[in-house]
Amino acid sequence: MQIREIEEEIISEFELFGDDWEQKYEHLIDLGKSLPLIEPGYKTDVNLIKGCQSRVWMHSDFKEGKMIFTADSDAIITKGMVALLVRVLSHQEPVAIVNARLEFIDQIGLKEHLSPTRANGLVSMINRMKQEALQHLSK
Amino acid sequence: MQIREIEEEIISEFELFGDDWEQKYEHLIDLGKSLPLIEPGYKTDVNLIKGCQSRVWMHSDFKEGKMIFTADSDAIITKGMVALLVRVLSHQEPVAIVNARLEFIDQIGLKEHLSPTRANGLVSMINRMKQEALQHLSK
Amino acid sequence: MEKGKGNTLDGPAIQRIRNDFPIFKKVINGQSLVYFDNGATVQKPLQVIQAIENYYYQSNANIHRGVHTLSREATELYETARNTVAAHFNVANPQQCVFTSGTTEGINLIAGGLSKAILRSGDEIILTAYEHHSNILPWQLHAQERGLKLKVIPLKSDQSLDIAAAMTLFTDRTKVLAVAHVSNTLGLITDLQALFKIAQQYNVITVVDGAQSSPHMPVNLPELDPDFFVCSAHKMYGPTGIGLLYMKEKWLTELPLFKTGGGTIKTVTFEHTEYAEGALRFEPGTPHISGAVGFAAAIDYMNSIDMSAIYKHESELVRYAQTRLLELPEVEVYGQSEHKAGVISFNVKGAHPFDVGTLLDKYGIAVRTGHHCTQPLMQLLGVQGTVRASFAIYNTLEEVEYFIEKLKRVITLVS
Amino acid sequence: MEKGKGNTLDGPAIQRIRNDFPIFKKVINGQSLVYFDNGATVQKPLQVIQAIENYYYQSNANIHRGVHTLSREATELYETARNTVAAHFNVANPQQCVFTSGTTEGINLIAGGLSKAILRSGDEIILTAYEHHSNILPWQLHAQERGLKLKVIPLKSDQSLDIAAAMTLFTDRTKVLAVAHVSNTLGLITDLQALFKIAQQYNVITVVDGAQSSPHMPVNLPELDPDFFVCSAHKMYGPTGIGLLYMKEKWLTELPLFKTGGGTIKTVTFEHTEYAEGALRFEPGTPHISGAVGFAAAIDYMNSIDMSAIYKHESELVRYAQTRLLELPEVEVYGQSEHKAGVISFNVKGAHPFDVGTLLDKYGIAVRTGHHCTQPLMQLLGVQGTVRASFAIYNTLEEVEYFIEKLKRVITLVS
Ligand SMILES: Cc1ncc(COP(=O)(O)O)c(C=O)c1O
Ligand SMILES: Cc1ncc(COP(=O)(O)O)c(C=O)c1O
Repeated sequence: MQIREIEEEIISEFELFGDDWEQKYEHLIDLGKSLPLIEPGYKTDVNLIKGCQSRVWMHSDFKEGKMIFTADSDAIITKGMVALLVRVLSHQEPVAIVNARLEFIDQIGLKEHLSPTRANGLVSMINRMKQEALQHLSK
Repeated sequence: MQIREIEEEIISEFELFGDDWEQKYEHLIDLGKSLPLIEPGYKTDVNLIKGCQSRVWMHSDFKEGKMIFTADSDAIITKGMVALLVRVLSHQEPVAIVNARLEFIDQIGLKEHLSPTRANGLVSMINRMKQEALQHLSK
Repeated sequence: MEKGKGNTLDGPAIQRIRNDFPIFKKVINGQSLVYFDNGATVQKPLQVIQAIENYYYQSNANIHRGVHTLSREATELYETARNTVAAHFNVANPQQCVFTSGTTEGINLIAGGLSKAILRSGDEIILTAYEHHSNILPWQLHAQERGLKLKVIPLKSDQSLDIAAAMTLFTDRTKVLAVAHVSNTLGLITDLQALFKIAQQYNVITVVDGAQSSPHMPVNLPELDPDFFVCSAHKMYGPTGIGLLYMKEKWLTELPLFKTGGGTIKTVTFEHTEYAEGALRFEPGTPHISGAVGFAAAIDYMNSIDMSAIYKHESELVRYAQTRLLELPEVEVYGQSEHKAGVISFNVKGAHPFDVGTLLDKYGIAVRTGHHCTQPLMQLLGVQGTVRASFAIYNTLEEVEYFIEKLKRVITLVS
Repeated sequence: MEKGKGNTLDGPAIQRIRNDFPIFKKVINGQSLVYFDNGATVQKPLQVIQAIENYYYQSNANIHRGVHTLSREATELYETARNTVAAHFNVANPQQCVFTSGTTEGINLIAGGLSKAILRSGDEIILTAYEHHSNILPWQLHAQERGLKLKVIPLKSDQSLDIAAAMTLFTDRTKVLAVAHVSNTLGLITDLQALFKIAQQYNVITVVDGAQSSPHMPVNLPELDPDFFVCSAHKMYGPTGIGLLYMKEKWLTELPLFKTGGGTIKTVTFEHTEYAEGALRFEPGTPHISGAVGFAAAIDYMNSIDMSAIYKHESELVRYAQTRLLELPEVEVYGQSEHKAGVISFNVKGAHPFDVGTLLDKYGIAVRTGHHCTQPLMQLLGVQGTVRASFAIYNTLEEVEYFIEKLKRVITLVS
């Protein structure tokens, strides 16, 4: 699936909850819980993206023209967000990743987690994902 | 004359000008100009009372149970104020000087010159006059 | 589970107080604001905001040396503010009260000044294990440069300060004891009397970080008798960018200058400067005049309620919150002493504080999460961070009740 | 005697501006206020006062690391303010803009930082003869400690900077050139281009004290290209207690820390601290958040008028005032160049500036008198002090007219 398609899918998923943020967060937390575990060997300092509070680990592979991301976080809400980002950006081509605007985050009402002043390291994570994709762009 | 009497005299003098501050200041400046000069030998660093802006020199003698003050300033308005203080406090007994409340300054509408934050050194001058009187109190 | 309303302010009194704080009209995520992040900064009453406003409307000018009316007014407001602060802490000579930009700045001025002339290589500085970074880093910076040694008073298993262990730390090389009056993370009140008794024997300079005591309890400086005491107005219902550095009279002349500039002098040539006396010596540059005015208004505001009443009210909130938190088996509370001021720190077992804080925010409850600028304490507790609820005079038992109820919901969500 | 209205703002424009400043409703000694003490601090427009108010009404919280809504809002306001300041000075990376408590603080951070690691005994620092104490004393303090040498660029007979003489001062030991962009006493604009050209040849670190340029004229930092630039919000229609320290990108990592504390770090143990990157590294403690918000509002306000228009208007006021003052044989004007920004300094021959200032105040005219924190310059001019009239965007030719008229009266009174 294309990035935009996955985004649409997620948007419909979250639309079910309407304005009920509790349900939305329950779902986000469930997504976090079901995020496939990153291989312990990848939970290294190099792969650590430090937010002021929650930490994110992120590892990427490049296979058959596509980026494969695995990731983890020590906070469950952050992990839910991480799960969404991995779902959208993993198994995509570098060019698509670099150009992704990720507007779905706004549309499902979780924009606040991406404010640059946020203490959770998610913005740095997205930047890192894009940077790593960028490295494979020229290849 | 007693301190209070001289104060009353000054108050009547200034009452003539009513609310006309220009006349009041003209008079103050005239008083400054007519202040008998301090002996040049007394214009020493020890006798210098430093305000942030204008400077005051003050010398005291103790004769026949009374304090004799002479003083000067480099600013003419300050000098006028100095002239008033010398007129009120010179040739008075130490105890009277120490107890003087100098309310006439308020009553002639020049209180602003005595605010502790004033840059002209007058408050320090009064304190110095009182201190020097205090030294002769016990004698 | 007793609410102990006896010690909290009664409903109408609290309501009157809350009406003074315009921010409580604010709605957060559809909920009215429950502000429990007072340890970070407190909200400001109208009385303070209006004092600042009035200053700019009526009297704004640069102070000192000005002969015009506005400058005189501004100077008088500024120096009156100094008097208000001095009187509040029972300090007889207002010159001992230097305005700074805050607690952190005050500690930098002390550490920087002392390290210039008084501290020598090999000298020791004693801190506690729960110090705020602002009372660690300035000492560490100078320690590295001058070869000073930092020593740390450990905590007992209940996270209170181990006074007995402190005794053994002091030596003849100990020069400074720098301690938080109240721990910003645990809320524990430091037994300064006990520590100062030892300090005195070793002739040690005492520095009190009063950032968390000054908002919550009466502080009588001559009685406490430290060499230095610092605090921040923004934690005391006052504006940002202003604080107090109190020093014993002798330090007014003996503390070397760490910073300098316009306004601090008697005479200047390019070769030599003769400095002014008193507080001005330590206040280079144009001061934060509107800040000083707001600080004084904040102090007047606190005194209009009374510091003892504030202490009682907030202690009761802490006590009640602690009792209720301890009923929850999923919750761990840190520093469970009764001797606490305004702050309570906890974690939901197995949950990241960030998650708890994020979800509480959704219910309109503002708590602080993370290391609270006390990373060494976090390392000691073996946690990444905690959730901290800290109270102010406008908080109520009902808010605590609501917080506990929502915390239970959060526990279900994250488990 | 031509009024040259062409360059000043027209009447209605000025009136609109004056309406923004509530303090002009004030009556001083029965007269409406003529405020010519703008070099010391300027008055604040409603837009700035309200921005501060709104911050306290709506968004007050401590910034950074906070997960709750208010803290996020406050952080965003604070960082947006940084962006606004950066954009105003045409700085691409806002991290290069560090908030300080003012110009003096900024110079202390630079001088203190450089003297820690970069300046060595025997190194030279070049200043001008008209520096403000705040750009002398911090260098002097460290010069004494580290064995640095201060050298002074002299003035020509017309009190403008002697660039030719400056050339001869630079040597291989010269490490820093620290100069006022505009002299606060004389109003003269320093020829930075000429100075920087020499400085570059000797690889000298350049520090610009922009306290008096930033309020009066457009300043494009990348174009000017100093290593450091400092200014104060309170002179730029902003609040007290906040200022800017701009530094070239490399200094963000290379300038040693002079102060430290909470908020500046990545990790802390008692033994070692890993510092954060960017501006935060230099902003220990809770920042003056409301101050930053007010500073940004002030910058927006100035830009709504336009810096070039401000410069033109004020230059015309200076030109007109100077022309009129020179008509009075009793008056001596200092620094009679045309290349001036916002400030004019003079004396009534034979009269003490204190007397002149005191009497002008009686007519509702606020001027500054004294040494203006430039005692070395006073020694050079051979005077105790001067009377300084300094202008802002709300001043008018009519006010200058009124001032000249009353000055004539004052001359009669004191003669
Ligand atoms: C040229 C100059 N430098 C430095 C300063 C000091 O600024 P502040 O008092 O805001 O720190 C001033 C203002 O007084 C100034 O005019
Ligand atoms: C105990 C303690 N010390 C120091 C500080 C630093 O205060 P400020 O940030 O106002 O400088 C704080 C507040 O954050 C604190 O709680």
